[in-house]
Amino acid sequence: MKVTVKILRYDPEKDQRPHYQTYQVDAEPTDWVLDLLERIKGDQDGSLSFRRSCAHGICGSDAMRINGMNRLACKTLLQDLHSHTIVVEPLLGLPIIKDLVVDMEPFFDHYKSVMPYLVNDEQAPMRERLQSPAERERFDDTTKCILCAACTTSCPSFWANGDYIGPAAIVNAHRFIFDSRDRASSERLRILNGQFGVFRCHTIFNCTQACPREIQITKAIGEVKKAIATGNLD
Amino acid sequence: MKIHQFDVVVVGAGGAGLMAALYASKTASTAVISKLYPMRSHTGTAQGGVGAALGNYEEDHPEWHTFDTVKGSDYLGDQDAIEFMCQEAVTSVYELEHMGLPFSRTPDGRIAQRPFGGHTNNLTGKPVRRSCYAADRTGHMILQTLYQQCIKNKINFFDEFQVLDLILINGVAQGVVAIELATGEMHIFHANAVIIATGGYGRIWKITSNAYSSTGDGVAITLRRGLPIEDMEFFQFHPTGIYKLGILITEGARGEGGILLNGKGERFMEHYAPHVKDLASRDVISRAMYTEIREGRGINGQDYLYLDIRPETVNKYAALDGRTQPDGSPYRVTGDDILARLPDIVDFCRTYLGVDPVEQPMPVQPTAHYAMGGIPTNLLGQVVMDEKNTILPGLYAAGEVACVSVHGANRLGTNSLVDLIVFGRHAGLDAAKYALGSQFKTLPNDVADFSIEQLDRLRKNKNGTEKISKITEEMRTTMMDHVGIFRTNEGMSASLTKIRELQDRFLQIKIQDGGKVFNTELLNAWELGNLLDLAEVVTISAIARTESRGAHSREDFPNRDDQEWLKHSLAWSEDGKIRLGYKPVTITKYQPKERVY
Amino acid sequence: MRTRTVPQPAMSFEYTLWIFTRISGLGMLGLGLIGFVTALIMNARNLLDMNTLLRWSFFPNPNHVVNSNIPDISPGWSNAYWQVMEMLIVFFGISHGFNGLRVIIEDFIGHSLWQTILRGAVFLLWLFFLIIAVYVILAS
Amino acid sequence: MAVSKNAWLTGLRYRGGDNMLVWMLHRISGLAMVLFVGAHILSSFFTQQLGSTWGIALNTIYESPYFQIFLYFFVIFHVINGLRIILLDFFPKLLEYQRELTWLEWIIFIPIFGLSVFITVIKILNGG
Repeated sequence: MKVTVKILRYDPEKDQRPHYQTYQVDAEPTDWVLDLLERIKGDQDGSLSFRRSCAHGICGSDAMRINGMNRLACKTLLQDLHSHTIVVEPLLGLPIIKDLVVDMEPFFDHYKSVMPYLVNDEQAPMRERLQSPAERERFDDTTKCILCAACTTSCPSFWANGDYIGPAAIVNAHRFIFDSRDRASSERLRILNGQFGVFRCHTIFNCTQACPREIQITKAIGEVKKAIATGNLD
Repeated sequence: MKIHQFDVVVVGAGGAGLMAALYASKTASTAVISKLYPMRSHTGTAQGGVGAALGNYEEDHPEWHTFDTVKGSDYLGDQDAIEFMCQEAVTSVYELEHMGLPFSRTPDGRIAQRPFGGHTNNLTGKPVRRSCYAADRTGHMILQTLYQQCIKNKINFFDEFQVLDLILINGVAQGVVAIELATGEMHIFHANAVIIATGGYGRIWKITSNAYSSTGDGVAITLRRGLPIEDMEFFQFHPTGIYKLGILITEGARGEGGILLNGKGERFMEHYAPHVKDLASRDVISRAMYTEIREGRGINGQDYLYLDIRPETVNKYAALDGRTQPDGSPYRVTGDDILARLPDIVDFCRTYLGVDPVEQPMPVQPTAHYAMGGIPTNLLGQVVMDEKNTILPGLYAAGEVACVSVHGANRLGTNSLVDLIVFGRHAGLDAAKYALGSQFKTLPNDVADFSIEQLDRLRKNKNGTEKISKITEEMRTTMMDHVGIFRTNEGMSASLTKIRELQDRFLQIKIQDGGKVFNTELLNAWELGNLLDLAEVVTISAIARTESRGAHSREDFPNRDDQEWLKHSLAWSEDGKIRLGYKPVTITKYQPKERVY
Repeated sequence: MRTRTVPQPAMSFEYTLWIFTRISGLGMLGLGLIGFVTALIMNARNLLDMNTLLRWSFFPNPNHVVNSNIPDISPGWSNAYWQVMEMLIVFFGISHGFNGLRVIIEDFIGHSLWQTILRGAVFLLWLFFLIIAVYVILAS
Repeated sequence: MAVSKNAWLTGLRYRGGDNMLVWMLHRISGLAMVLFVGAHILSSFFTQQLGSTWGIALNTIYESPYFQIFLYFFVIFHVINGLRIILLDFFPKLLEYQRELTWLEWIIFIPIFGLSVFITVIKILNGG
């Protein structure tokens, strides 16, 4: 079948503003959007730029806006879009470098600001630290994050104000706050309690809807809010 | 052009690179240069687990792990290195756990382990639970944990910088030249020690589990700088890739009791590996699958088979095998157990196949997966440059890009992660020690010229007629057809001719994108050049080796020939020609025997 | 699994107002309900229609229902109880509303001088409305 | 080098879920109520203290049934949605069922608002 792909292009060396460019591509219903982009780049327009690496939804390179919603291009099948016209645009809320490539630095800066690493200065045992399966299960959902930025760039609070720490950073803080081996939970809660922390979340759920790993992001944020309110980490 | 100075630079931010950076940064100033953001590296796709003889469920010893690895390597692995790796694996896994890696847990709170292909109890010959896992996303967790620790240690990251060349001054490594993707600007990283950890080159083959970015840049760079590469003819094909897509279904699926079935619904692995059946090592299973398909026993006569992890199938065969739980009760699983232990696999199948593996079998075929060969190194990750293992000062390699060689002719499942944590760590430690004890040399003014020239040659081809996508496609097809699981002299020679033709056509490539900012087309072209160079070396090394061993299996020479071929091959690129050489295999405890599973 | 707790972080400005929003929202509903019940006890069933009763519950100020076409109710009802009720509701309502306004504004501005200025402006407006509302209540 | 992001109107360029609509309505209704109540307080003040006539005029608008239909919508919606948010804050486990809760919210909202509109319309038909 023939598919029309409309891509928001922007070349900083030539263009004043981003503009749409349309391509016709042959495709199968089981093709992914990434296949179409590769085909366009290979056969029609080599200057099209986008990030991709693993091509099966694990590395998080190719988050972009497909038909208005944030998704991974390599995890979006044409048949699931139910449309012969596909609009592909870069993520919102981050500066565009070129075409579908956005500047990820602000995103990673927020990520780094929540101490996303295990803090435990106690003498470690010779073997592993013990952790029951239930304690492990407590933060399982948020360990799945691949830092693709689909959630943060779907968040109206983040669009409005880039200072907001964003869902992805909170998810990664959550992963450690609720880890029974960690000792810096209260420090992280203090960071997230700030003006641009969790309370800028207005439970809009765009993040949960956008997450390609199906993490219950808003739930994680809710749990962090509750932990701030009660100090209870269960 | 910008010049940076660090004690140690690490090229590549996958598991090995981050591990090396983490340990190097404990004493030396360290920079990590990577063409991707660290979280995008291919380590993240590793699924099943990291092998270490912790013995959390049952008796297990590093010596058993050593023997299994030696046997898995078809006796081509260097046994001193293997022994070292298997001993170190245990402490390294504990260290990862202390860094915060969220392993799955046993009921009493220890790291959970599962059986994996080729890992056995040496006394009984039965599969042993040795693979330490975090659901089916162990690689993802390792990558995350290491990246988190690197952030904690405030390591300097240069993300989205493509390294184009290695700086060697009077036979000593002195840094790398890289291009910044976002601006197109050249950067020189001046360093006393360089650790290459750029990963593999599975993109040479058509059906591959490898990422678009696995283009063997590190190997190609050192090859161009006159260094040898080792054992390039050995490339692992993983038995269970999703049909046509090549996306990996972890061996853990079989570890949890999954069964391979042919078109007649038979469990064909019984005929090929009567003892461990579906948990034989990967080369054995891939060959068996290929044989089944070729003899017309594919599903509906087509070129794929079924991997079945439906609870009823698993329980049926587990009962036939007499498999038990750790507490001695019969092994049984439910649909929910499958979902809990293999969540990502279930997700992949639902997304890409529209198949729910709890209810339907998954169509699979072998997929190009892992490079056993690469840059030759010793136990400490130091790169060696000839048959006598002479060290090149200041240059290190670790991970898939390196060939220690612990994997020999065939890698065991879980050992890639073991490789990168053990040798990544030692490369980092030793590189820092070396760098702090040596002086920076003055860089000549023309260090970046070779890199600039490579890119300019691609860019200036305004009247070119060839397309990157076309050449890539032809290369991948010919390599899959002729230098895949089964190889013949005839097929490989045809492939070599084809690759050389493609190399010529590559010079006529046309780059449409004339810009500097994020010019992915230019860099894709450069990567294709690497792949073509490596494809040539792989084919030449494979033609030369007239025996079948591990992943290299020749129909015209179906037997292993220890008299003639118990040796590592080395390949140099000299004036555009490939020269081969050989070096002996280190054998300590285990004399080569016939390999039966 | 044993319960893990951490010391709560100090009440931040953002958290205080977040929790206040919830309390005041629930508070207004609760006060309305109490007002509704007390009004019924005070024989509102015979004095007011449903519409007016609801309006009275949420704004128990004689002024508030004065030009409805219902009998004048101020004589028996204009007492301290209703004035306190009314002041609480007005306090919650105005604070809840102006805090909402602050949140919406601050969703759009980062750390800057504008933030201080707008925050100050919202604060002054809040104070102004609170004062005149209280004045109206007490003066009626 | 890079283009700056355009924060305004981004909401219109993203296809959010059901909950994004609900969130927008919550904001709009909240803002509207700040406006009504503020104006109402002002007009009460002016009417009471200065006997100003425009205050009475404003009150007349408020009491007109047509206006009240809008008011009911905003008030009832804001209250029910606010209760949903508070519920979710107290019990984060419910956040997994946010879609169902949003449907439930509409299921509760529609009859209450419908009844209010019905009563108001009857009132208009009876000559208000």
